[in-house]
Amino acid sequence: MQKLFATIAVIITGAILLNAVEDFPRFGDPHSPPNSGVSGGSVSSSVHYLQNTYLDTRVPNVVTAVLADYRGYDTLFETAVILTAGIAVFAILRVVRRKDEEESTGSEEKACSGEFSTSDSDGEGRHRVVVGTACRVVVPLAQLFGFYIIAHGHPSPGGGFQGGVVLGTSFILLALAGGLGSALGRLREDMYLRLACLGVFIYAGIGLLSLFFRRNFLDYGALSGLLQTGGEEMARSHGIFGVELGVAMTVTSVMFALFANLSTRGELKGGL
Amino acid sequence: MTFEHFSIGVGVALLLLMIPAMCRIVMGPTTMDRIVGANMVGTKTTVLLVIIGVIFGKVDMFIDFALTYALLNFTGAIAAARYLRHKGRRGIVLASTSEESVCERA
Amino acid sequence: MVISFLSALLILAGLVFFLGAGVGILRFPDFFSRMHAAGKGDTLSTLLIIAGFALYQMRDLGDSEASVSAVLVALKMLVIIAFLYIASATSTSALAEAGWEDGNDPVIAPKHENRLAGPPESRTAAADLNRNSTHDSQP
Amino acid sequence: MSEHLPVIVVLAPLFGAVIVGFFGTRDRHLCFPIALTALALSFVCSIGVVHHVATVGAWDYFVGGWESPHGVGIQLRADGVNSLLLLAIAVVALLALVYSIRQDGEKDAEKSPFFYVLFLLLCVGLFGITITGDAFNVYVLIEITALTSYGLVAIGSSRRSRVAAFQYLVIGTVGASFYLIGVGYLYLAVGSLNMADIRTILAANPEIANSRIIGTALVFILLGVWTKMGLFPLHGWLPNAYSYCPSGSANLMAPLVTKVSVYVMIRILFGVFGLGVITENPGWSDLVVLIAVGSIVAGSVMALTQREIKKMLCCLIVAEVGYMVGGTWLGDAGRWGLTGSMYHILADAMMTSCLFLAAGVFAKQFGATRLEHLSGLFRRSPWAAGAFTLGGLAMIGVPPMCGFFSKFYLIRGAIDSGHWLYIVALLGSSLVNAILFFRIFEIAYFGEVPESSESSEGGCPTRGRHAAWRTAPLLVAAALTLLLGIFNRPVIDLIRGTVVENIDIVSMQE
Repeated sequence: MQKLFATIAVIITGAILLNAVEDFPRFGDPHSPPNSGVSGGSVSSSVHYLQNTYLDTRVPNVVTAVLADYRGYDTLFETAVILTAGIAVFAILRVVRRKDEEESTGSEEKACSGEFSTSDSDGEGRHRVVVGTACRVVVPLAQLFGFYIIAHGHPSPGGGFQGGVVLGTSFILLALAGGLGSALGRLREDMYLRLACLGVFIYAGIGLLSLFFRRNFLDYGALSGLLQTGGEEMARSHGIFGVELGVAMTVTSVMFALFANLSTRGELKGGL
Repeated sequence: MTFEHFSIGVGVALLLLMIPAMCRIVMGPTTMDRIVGANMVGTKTTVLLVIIGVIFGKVDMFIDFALTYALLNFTGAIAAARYLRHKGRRGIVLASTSEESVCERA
Repeated sequence: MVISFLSALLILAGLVFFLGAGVGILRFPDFFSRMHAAGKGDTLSTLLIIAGFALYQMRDLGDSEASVSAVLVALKMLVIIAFLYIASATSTSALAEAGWEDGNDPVIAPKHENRLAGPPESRTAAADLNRNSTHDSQP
Repeated sequence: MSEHLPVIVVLAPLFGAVIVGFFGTRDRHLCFPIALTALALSFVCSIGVVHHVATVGAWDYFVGGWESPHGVGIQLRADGVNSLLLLAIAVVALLALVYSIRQDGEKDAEKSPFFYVLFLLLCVGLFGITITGDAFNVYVLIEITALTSYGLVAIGSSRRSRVAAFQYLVIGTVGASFYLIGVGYLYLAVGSLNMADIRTILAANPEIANSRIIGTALVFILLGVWTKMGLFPLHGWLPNAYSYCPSGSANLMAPLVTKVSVYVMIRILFGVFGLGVITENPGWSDLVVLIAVGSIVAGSVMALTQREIKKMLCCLIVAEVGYMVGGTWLGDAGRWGLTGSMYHILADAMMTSCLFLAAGVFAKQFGATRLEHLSGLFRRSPWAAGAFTLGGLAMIGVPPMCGFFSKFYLIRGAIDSGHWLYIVALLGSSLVNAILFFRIFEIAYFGEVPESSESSEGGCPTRGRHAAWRTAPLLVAAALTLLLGIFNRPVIDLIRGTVVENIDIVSMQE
């Protein structure tokens, strides 16, 4: 009965969605409203982006400029959404222990937070050797690659979100190779929670700086007063880079926080 | 025939050759088989990304995608292996797999 | 022209190996042999195809204008190759081990069964249980 | 700094959340002062915004300084309605925050910083949705609001709250994606995301405005927003989510989240699609009014069957949402229905806040969560009882309270447009409210004090420890319910003056 109802609901939704397809602009039509604006006069914002991005921001990649500058207010809140997800999962899943238990777990974490612990208590040594050795090679390169992606948001598709994902993946690999303890030894729990908050703070803080130069929020052009080089356009470019760093911090730490909490049901012990 | 046409042909051939791996994902019989198939498809997607880059003439851009994808694919495979190993040891999958191996042996 | 031809040859060789991997993953009888086909054929074919494209990037190396970015791209492709070389082998190893502990048994010809029963110390209790039950159920 | 007030309203809780997350884990006693400072700053700024709007007029703010006519950047827009709603959000959030000091007692004290982070981020979402002038920005902020709401519901340690949060998550996600689909269709048709820009494009190009893409976009946006606000057939998640979550979260979410969704509906209808949507399609708008009537009836009937105080209040929310949706779609010439809906958003935020705070006080201090627990309770805590009585009377619609005036304007609009069924439902629901609340008053004032009352007090260790912190916001909320009713004239003038007239100007241009 429920399934029947769900099927009917889905079919109706699909029918309403498809109902409008007839009126859609042709695929890739250069004169469609999103591409060139409505025929009635006003120019579409996408035209403005394509024509003026490099003049306004000195950023060759239009997507990065739209994401972090023109619509930076959206991206600020998207970063906040990621922070929210991390905090919410932590608040729901994390098992908080009493004081007397905390002491014992503290010593345990210290014990396994050294080098890649290749031998575990439950006889997984062989597995840890192969994966651990491979990850010893892969993880530093992955982290380097992550920083490269963050830094290359300007000329190529990249930036804070993507680079943050790669960085977060490198920490997850660390946890998979040497046990969660070995990854937590490098990025402690209170550290990643603070880092996630710090990322959003950096983003919003860079935006807030422009308020002190009597400009609107997130107007990176105001930063030219601080940077003293390259005029407003270069200031925008640098502002975008700073913002991407903040995004990357949040994404990295939230990814690792999600993995750590979900894979161990909030215990932060054992895990995958 | 230019190299771009050749690249398109290679891409199509790769897609066609992925079908056996897809079949393995669909048919199973065990979860591990599906993961092996998925891992294979993932590796080939890395190659496909490079090929798409060649076809569009933007290899320098797509090569980053390919590297990222390979990294994520690797992490996914390792995570799946670790996760299912725990499951098997707890005896959740055993009931179905023992029947399968009986069938294959017979 | 020679380089293009060589790279095409490499790519085609990669496709052939991939065909082998595909046939293997479809036709082999048990998990471990399928794993073997996938692990080996897949890795080698990927390496060959990407190496072919990397070689193609170097085709006009004498042209000073394009050569820097071309070499950079080719180097990045080599990085992918190196990465896949490590990663594919590692994930194959991890998956095979997980499959073993998951309770997958290799298909063994009946007369060799006792000899090739695998390293006994690594067998988990669950796998042993599984093995016993299959013995019992056979006519 | 005063020219940045619209954005500081949103930013203050964001910075507060980040700072709480950064320092709160080290020293938990910092959380409450930081959160209080952030919300107080928002409160002051929203007063500034209301003052500006009342004296100068609507206030546009371009984030990033991209003051372009065709929506290159993101625009914030404060006008007569949303500046008042900003103020209401700030007030309700402050009251809920003061109530929630050490809300979990010592049990989950390690997690209390994260409660404050989620609380402040939810405020960010609500403020942001209210003040933004960009259709996609609304979606991003709806996501923040939704995610924090799921977290705040599930943070209650009981199993029921987790299940309720999961239901809420599934349905809320469907609602948000419907809204996103709608915005996508809208962008496909007009090529802009700025609400004011879309409005001018649609007014200038009737062939676009009448196309199927716009119709589908409208349908999906409305479905999404209706899911979010819990209108009758889509209300399933609401009672469980708001009644099983910790009372600290319920005090913030129950009064505000549904009201802000109603505001989004009104803003999208009149700021983007134009009033013509209602007046030109009388068949459809009659159908929507019918749905609203169904929502009123269903909410009232469900409330009658409940014996749990919070669940009963949640069912009443469903009915109240019906009031507002119905009032919006009346399509009367005098626009009184619309004014009534907008006023009712504010009034209902205050009333619901007052009632939920009272329910929280009863639950925390006397362990009374069901009607029969209330027996004789009001004689023991006269202040909380008085506040609850005021809130109940406002809900029924007794004259000096704010609930009366919103119903008065709604009925006036319904008479203008001849929707008699809506009037009947409104009056019937008021009658049901009267039955419900006078039943409670009877039990609580004149019921026998149970014999075991001494032992039950012993069973509630929290009694008296933070009693003053819990009762004070309740009294303030009750006083505001009364004041909003007595001084309704300037509020109504501001709503009518700025927005309804603007709508008339735009619809005359068409």
